[in-house]
Amino acid sequence: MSAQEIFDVRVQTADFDVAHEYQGIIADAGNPGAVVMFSGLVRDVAPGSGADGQASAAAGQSLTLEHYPGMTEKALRAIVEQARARWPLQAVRVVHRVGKLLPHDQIVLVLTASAHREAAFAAAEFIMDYLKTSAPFWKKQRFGEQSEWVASRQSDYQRAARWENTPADE
Amino acid sequence: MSAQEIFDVRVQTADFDVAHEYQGIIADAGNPGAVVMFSGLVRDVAPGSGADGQASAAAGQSLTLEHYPGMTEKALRAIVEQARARWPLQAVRVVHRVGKLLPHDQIVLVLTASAHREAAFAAAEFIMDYLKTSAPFWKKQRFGEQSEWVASRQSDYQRAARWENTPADE
Amino acid sequence: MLNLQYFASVREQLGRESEQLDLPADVITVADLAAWLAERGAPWALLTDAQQVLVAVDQEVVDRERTLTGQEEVAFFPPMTGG
Amino acid sequence: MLNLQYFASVREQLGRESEQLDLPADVITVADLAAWLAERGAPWALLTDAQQVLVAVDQEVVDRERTLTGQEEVAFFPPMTGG
Repeated sequence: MSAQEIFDVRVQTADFDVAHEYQGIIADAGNPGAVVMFSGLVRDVAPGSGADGQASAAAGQSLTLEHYPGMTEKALRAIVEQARARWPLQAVRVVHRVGKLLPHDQIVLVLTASAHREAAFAAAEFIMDYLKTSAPFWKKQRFGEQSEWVASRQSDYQRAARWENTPADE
Repeated sequence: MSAQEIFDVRVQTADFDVAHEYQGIIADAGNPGAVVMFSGLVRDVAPGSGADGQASAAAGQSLTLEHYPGMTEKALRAIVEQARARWPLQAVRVVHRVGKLLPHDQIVLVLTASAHREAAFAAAEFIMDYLKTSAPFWKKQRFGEQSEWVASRQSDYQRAARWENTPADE
Repeated sequence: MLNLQYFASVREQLGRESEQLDLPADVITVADLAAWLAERGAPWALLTDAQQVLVAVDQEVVDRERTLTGQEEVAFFPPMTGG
Repeated sequence: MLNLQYFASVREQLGRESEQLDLPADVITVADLAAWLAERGAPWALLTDAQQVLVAVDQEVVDRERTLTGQEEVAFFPPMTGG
């Protein structure tokens, strides 16, 4: 298996299957001691909405993810390469969905595998922090007739900047 | 659903199913924006063993996990309670296996769900760091006829101690 | 030919997704390009706001001092909000 | 009655899993208990090594100054290695 497949990034409209990706990264890694997975989901943020999200989906709450085809994969791959340079990783998978998503849908999946948990945890968090600030995705939120672009969060920039002052392989 | 079920710890000889636990914590959390999962696996550490671990299992490599029934659940629950006090968590699951395990078997699973990724990441790592140093599990490693108790790692104590100097909800 | 791409709120405000055009000789940097496009009037001035609009040249984010040959793909977009 | 439990390498070295016994009047603390058990001879002396052997009273790790009433569950075990 090539390094490209073991350090894999994908952008897709289709949903992803966590069990399939988890089994896949273990097979890629060969002999991992630690697998860390991050899954991001669409939160149900409609005012007064219940926990099951059906009401808000019915009321027209949705999120549309736009991206920059070509640059997106390149940016994700560059982030994964930075993580590989910092920590001893056996395999990485990043899957990011684009298009229209409803409350409770899965948006993004990051999986890291390593011999030890320190590297797997740090790399997964690093990849998410940089993905938020340097991969060309944009979210537009809709509530019925109204829609607005989601503003970038200052805290995301601060979290990404943290790593610049952190020695590699802390 | 009671708070006890949403902040759930289990010690068992049976294997766990990652997909089932992932779906379960999402249902428990209701409306999570972030789920972080840590899975620990038995590494194939036999000298000269291949990546697929079959050779070492055949050669008698195994790990036996002993625990202190009664105290174990109590200690895990105390760790989860500390995490809840530090971060806004919607749900937590901890599953730890005991008994005889072979290379590549799953040992431990930690799942955290929160509205935001910072809390989910920090809590999962916190739980693992404390589980390593304050939950009464002991590993014995066997290679064929030889066996030895795994020594505790100084680095695990250092990682757990880190949190004492970290403000809650960093 | 320069290949221009606009994304997300920038695309919506300009009412345009992409365009191809020849670069005038006095447009040297990304900042020059934004200033030149801003001459088109109202919505185009937003491109000169380096805080609100990021620029990628050949699919890599650059600063506005970056020089152009006129053969690049140049994209204008707001700060990213994926994940 | 004190309920004593031994785990992992401590259990193996002592060749014992558990025992019930009455506490002598002069055994006040966990340290006293370890010293008293060490009088049994060779392997039992290991219980006095606070670096190598941890102690839980009623399923909570305690330091060796902890006082005992004689009705507790007291466990001796090596540093934990789970996860």
